[in-house]
Amino acid sequence: MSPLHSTCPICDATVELPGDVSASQVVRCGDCGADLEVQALDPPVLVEAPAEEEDWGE
Amino acid sequence: MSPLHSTCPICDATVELPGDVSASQVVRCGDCGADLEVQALDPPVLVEAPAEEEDWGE
Amino acid sequence: MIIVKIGGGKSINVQGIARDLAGIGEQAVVVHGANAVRDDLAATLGRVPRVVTSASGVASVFSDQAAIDLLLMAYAGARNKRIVEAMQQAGVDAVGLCGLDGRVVQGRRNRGIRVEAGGRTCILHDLSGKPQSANVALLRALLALGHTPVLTVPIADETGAAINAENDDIVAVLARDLEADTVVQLIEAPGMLRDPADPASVLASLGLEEVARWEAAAGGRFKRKLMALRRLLEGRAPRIVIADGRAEHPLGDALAGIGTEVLPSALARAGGEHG
Amino acid sequence: MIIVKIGGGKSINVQGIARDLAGIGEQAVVVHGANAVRDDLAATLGRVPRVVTSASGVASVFSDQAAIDLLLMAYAGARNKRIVEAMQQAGVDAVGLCGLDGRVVQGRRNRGIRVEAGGRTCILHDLSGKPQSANVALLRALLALGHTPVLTVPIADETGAAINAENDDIVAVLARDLEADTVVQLIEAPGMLRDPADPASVLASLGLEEVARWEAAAGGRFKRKLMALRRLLEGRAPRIVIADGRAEHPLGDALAGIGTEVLPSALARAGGEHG
Repeated sequence: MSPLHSTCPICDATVELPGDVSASQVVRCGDCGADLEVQALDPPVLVEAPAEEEDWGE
Repeated sequence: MSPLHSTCPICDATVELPGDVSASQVVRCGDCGADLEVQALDPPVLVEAPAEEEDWGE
Repeated sequence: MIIVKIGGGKSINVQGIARDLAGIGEQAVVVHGANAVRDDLAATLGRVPRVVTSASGVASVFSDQAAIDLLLMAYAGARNKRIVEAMQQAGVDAVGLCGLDGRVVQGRRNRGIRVEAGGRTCILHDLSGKPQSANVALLRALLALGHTPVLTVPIADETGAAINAENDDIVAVLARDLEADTVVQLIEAPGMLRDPADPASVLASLGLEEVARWEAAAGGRFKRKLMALRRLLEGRAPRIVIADGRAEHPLGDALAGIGTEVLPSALARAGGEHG
Repeated sequence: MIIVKIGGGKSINVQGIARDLAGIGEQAVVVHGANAVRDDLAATLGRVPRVVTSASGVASVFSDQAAIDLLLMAYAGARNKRIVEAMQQAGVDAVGLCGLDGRVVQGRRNRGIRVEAGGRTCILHDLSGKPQSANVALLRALLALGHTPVLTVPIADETGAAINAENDDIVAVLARDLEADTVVQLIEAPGMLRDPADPASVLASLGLEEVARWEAAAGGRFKRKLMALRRLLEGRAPRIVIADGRAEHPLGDALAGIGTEVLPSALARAGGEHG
């Protein structure tokens, strides 16, 4: 199976996804270094991963 | 123990209560025939017993 | 002004009702039940509803504080707010209240019923009663702000305590006090059925006399519902439609007359069944 | 305008707070927790709250739909309406709402947290978020009719869905949007304690700097509460009193200054303890 690819939402570069990638996993864009969240897999959709929120949750 | 007495709230007659009377019991006034509810026992308090409501409860 | 009664069964299409409400562009007040949610919760909590039979043979659920707690969790909590959520997501600015809130439904506690216990007649008091009036000022203020009030039990007794009541009685009081033009009852059936076992036996219309006759013959909760329906009819009877709450467009269909139209008098068409 | 935060512990004297509210003759909005009711219900239903720890070590309760259902039953249902009932019986015309109702508390869903799972970093999304604004028009309309709004979680996210949030953050948003003069936090302690184990170590006052220092040193839920308190102080700081919700007159005492006064700046009296 050829490696999965998607597009970085920040810099539009092509991002190669690991073979065993799972939904909601965080991957890094090789070009701009942004942390990206795998929002969907079929087809793969990447969104910017949220920054750590100091007061997440209840 | 001398028999318990109370007053009929409808006609003011004295009502003699059965020896083993219990709270919430229905007793009848010997004078006016009204149905009375034993609301309390010590001392005994009588109130008019509610009429049967055709659509009580939920 | 429309009053929409949403039944408490599991198969009621709340999302569909919410979408329809968003489209009708008329002021509406919703009343809902939650018996399915309550029964599930009661079963999980291992609480068996206590049913008492009065000296004259009428069976009723005995509402003690534990039963009121169940109402608060199932009706005023889970069901009310999930209906509000569905409506907010469909663009209807719902505000969920139970009758206690602002005494939006003020009631009178039942004076107690006579039961036979240990060979004597006693009066049993519980936390149930009859709705007497609605807080029209509060409801009008909410409606004026564009909100859709979503109401359920418990209601308030004279002292402000929480008491159980029949949701259909609440509908009758609201219809009277808000001078509603239309009352839609959405249930888990296509309408009033001549033969409860035959979903095709939907009555196109039903007159006051028939309701009274049915009521005399019926028993238990169904008798109570017919009694509330009769009260609705005897007042300033709005248009009343009983329709299928499980349909794709439950409220849309009902307003289009799909279901049973309940008419104040002999106006009822020949009581024929739907084709 | 006073905002009264009623803690969710069992020993809070709700009847006493209701009586005090009836006497203060000033507009008030109440916010309340219900952790004791929820924890009891969760235990009875056999539901263990799922706690997740983020990649940077912050532990939080994971709010899935089952957790939201618990909120609806315990906070928006049982606790909210029993507080409304106590107030109605004390002559306070309370109206209970959760944040969903009329979007009285509009929030923004959390964007998700990073967790380590199976050797990889993932983003975990749940049904929690931050309150952003209050529906001031709705609250003012209720207050104008003489009602006392009684608010709790869940709140509404951008789409109108129910999400969990920190009640103390809701207090901060309400204090800002309603321009409250006073915020009273009623808890199960005589006030802020220098030594949590020593009830006599009540701080008469606490300054913003100290709150920030405490927050830096604290962890878990207490850190969250101090963070919300800091936010309250950084805004248009109203008078803030943290007092004993178990007292005979919890609100009366608090307004008389019995408890810890939290002051916006170095105004804090020498941070001395109560005699």
